[in-house]
Amino acid sequence: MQKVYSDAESALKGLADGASIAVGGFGLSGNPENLITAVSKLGTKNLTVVSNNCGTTELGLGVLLKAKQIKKMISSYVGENKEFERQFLAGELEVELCPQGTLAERLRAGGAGIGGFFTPTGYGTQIAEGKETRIIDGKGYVLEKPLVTDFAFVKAWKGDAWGNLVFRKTARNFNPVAAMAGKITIAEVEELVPVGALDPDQVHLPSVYVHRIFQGKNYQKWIEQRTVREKK
Amino acid sequence: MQKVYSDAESALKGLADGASIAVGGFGLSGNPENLITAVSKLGTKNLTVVSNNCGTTELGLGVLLKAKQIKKMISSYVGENKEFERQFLAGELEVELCPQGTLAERLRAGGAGIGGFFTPTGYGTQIAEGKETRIIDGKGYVLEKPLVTDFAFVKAWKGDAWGNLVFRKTARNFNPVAAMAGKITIAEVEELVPVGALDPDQVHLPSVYVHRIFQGKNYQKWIEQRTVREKK
Amino acid sequence: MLTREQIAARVARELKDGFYVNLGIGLPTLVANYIPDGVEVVLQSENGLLGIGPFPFAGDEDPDLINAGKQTVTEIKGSSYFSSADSFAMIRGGKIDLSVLGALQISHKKGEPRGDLANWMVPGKMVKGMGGAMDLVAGTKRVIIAMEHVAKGEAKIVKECTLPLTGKGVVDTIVTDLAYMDVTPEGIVVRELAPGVTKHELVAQTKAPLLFAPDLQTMAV
Amino acid sequence: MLTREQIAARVARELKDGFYVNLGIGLPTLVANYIPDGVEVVLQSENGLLGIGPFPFAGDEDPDLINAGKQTVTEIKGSSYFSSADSFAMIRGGKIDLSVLGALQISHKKGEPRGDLANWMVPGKMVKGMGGAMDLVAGTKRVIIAMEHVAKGEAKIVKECTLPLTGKGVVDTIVTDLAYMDVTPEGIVVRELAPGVTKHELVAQTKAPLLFAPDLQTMAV
Repeated sequence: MQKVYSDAESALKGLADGASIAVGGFGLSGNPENLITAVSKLGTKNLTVVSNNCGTTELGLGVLLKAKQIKKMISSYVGENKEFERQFLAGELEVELCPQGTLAERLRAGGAGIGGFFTPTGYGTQIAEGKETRIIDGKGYVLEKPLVTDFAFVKAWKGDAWGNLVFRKTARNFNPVAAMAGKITIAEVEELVPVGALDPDQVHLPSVYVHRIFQGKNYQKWIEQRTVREKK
Repeated sequence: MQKVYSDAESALKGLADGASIAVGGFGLSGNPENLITAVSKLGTKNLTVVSNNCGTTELGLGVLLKAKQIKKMISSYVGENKEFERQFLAGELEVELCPQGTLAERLRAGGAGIGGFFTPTGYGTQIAEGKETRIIDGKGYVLEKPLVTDFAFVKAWKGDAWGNLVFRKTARNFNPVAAMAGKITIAEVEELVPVGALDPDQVHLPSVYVHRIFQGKNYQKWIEQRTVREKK
Repeated sequence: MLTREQIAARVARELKDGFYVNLGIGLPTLVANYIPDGVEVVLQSENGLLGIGPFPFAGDEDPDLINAGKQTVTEIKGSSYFSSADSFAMIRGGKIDLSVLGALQISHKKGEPRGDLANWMVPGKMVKGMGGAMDLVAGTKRVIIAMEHVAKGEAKIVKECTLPLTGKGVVDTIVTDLAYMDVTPEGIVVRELAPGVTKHELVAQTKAPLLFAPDLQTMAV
Repeated sequence: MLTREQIAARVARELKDGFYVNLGIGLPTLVANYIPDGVEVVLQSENGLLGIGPFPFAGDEDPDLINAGKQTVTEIKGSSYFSSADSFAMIRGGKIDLSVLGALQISHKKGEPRGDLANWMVPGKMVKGMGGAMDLVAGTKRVIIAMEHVAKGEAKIVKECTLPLTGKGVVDTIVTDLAYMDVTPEGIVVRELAPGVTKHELVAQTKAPLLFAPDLQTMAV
């Protein structure tokens, strides 16, 4: 089984202009930093990116947005990025807003072979416009479709050479479902461990979802809202 | 937060004739043994049981079947139970056969607020008869409905007083999804630990799904097919 | 009239022991500061944590541990982490007892058990996205709106929401600086008035019909 | 004619390094004994394990560690455990490269890329249930049927399945004691004959049209 790559650049082989990519992370937490940087260097264009957020104006996916490498974003919240606003209003960026839970479930459905699902989220709102709706047992539902992407970029705390992944605290977030949705899923990890080093009962994402893995470096792990309390 | 009960009998308060129960386990592995025994003693009747299997003729859920406490079974495979065959052929037992993956997904959907989902499983077979089908992107799918039950019985390895659960090896199986589907979910554990004793990153089922928990006793942990190899 | 802190404190009195609760960004977050003694609640963060603790001490911030507002937080004993799909499974599945959110507009149609909510966009202004709000209102058992009764002189409780909806038939209770109100099939029922607020004043600040409970109280603050 | 072991060994030659594979109960399980040298495959058990190891040594059996046939097994290095929902997510989602199952009947309609499979019930006999078979054939990338060509004198490869289907358009390859066959839109193509088996014999034992590959081989055993 050959899944280990030396770095982000080599792991990205085959990524071409126009590709769709599911990217893990919530805000700037749990971001595949090395992969984003490598795509920035590669200059790949016309990307469709599925990610809960689009980084900030200067960080995370915001870097690709700023360099106009992104053609379309599928997200639930993009309020932290001023450049996003500018490109959207200028008609330079396509945007598909999707409720956060629906986005997570669509990615899972894509990876789980589900052809579509009825969710109560967004029933009676403009999110339901143009979609099939249905009353089931007296409650309104919207039919939502699965998301499958050409690539998925995920960031884990630890991973083994087969691609088994373990996440840390809330940095897990969208990473497991992004991994499920990718046709080619690339994982970067803070610590690459030998096969057998992870407890099989404690693997958060089984290796079957990961096609390429590498040890990341120089993690910045930015904090968007540093909130603290005083020691009394 | 008061979720801890002294034993199976007390945890079963409110269980009445005619109730539906989702039961974790795969074959005889990961069975909520104490709860099954307690229901046997209670003699509750006309139960609808959702469980991948129905134990064996003498063990597990087979005990409730033999005592004719079960009115209807929703399962994927019931081949290990001769009494099941007898009752079914005699028209004493209602049976709904459901593909294993569809059964797991229906329980998850019930707990996850999904109103229905399209699965490729069973398309073009008699499982699809009477159900809505649809071609999506050239592939056939069947619409399957969520399962929500009055009670769920699950068995975990460790659990804390709030109901966070950790499973062991393949004894995990249907337990997490059964827990999700229950309106009242009762967990029995081999080891009840204090709140804070479990690593939050290693909890397999968050406490929100567990309403009652108790320390089980006298676990038999039967083996159906003891298969070994010789030491060379 | 209540302060923001007093609104939060009033909402906190709705918490019951053993509740799993999701608090929205802003005013709703303040509710965590007023959890009654002896009441154990578990706060959910939709980015994948059950059991949010207080903000960390300076120097203890962990970039891998944030809440849905992207603020650094801590975990309490008994907490658990999970993926976004698992997080919204429990939200949509009705496992969260209470969700507290803000609002731009609320309306109610007679006969409907719950009210409509608009809180995610103003047409013509930049759209930031709904985040998890649509899932939260669609899924949690009870939805309480905590807000100022009037925004920039405009009533927020209206006959019919003109802003795009976050959810249709999702609001159970409204707590503002002026009153505590339950949404019922008969209409929006005022149960408590903030100290010093009269029925007349409340009606003047509200653009929807209000019913007053027979046992209308003055809110204890 | 091949033995059951030889059928399993022929199927095993289809395994490629890095494959994730699900082996059905019975004959398909034997495939695990013939994994070629230098080929690393991970065996999936649909009850929630990636990385099935050999049977345990006597005394090491663990009731918490069984395969889908309820047999005691072991785990290999690099394995992982998960719930039944997560297990079938990866099965339905096409993440498993290969599934090997037995069959009662197989048929194929010209023009269709894959064949129909019946392997879960015989009307009039007791119904045991389909277990995970319907999910496996609907989801895995490639489905190989490993079986005896004829059962009790009855052909199993037929013009049209008369038994209830497990899946419609799901079979890619058939390996029997007589031949190796690929299902293609043009028909069922025989690629290899077992040593000593003639075209005539194969046709006589098959109740469906067969095509013979231009480069028809004698199977290496």
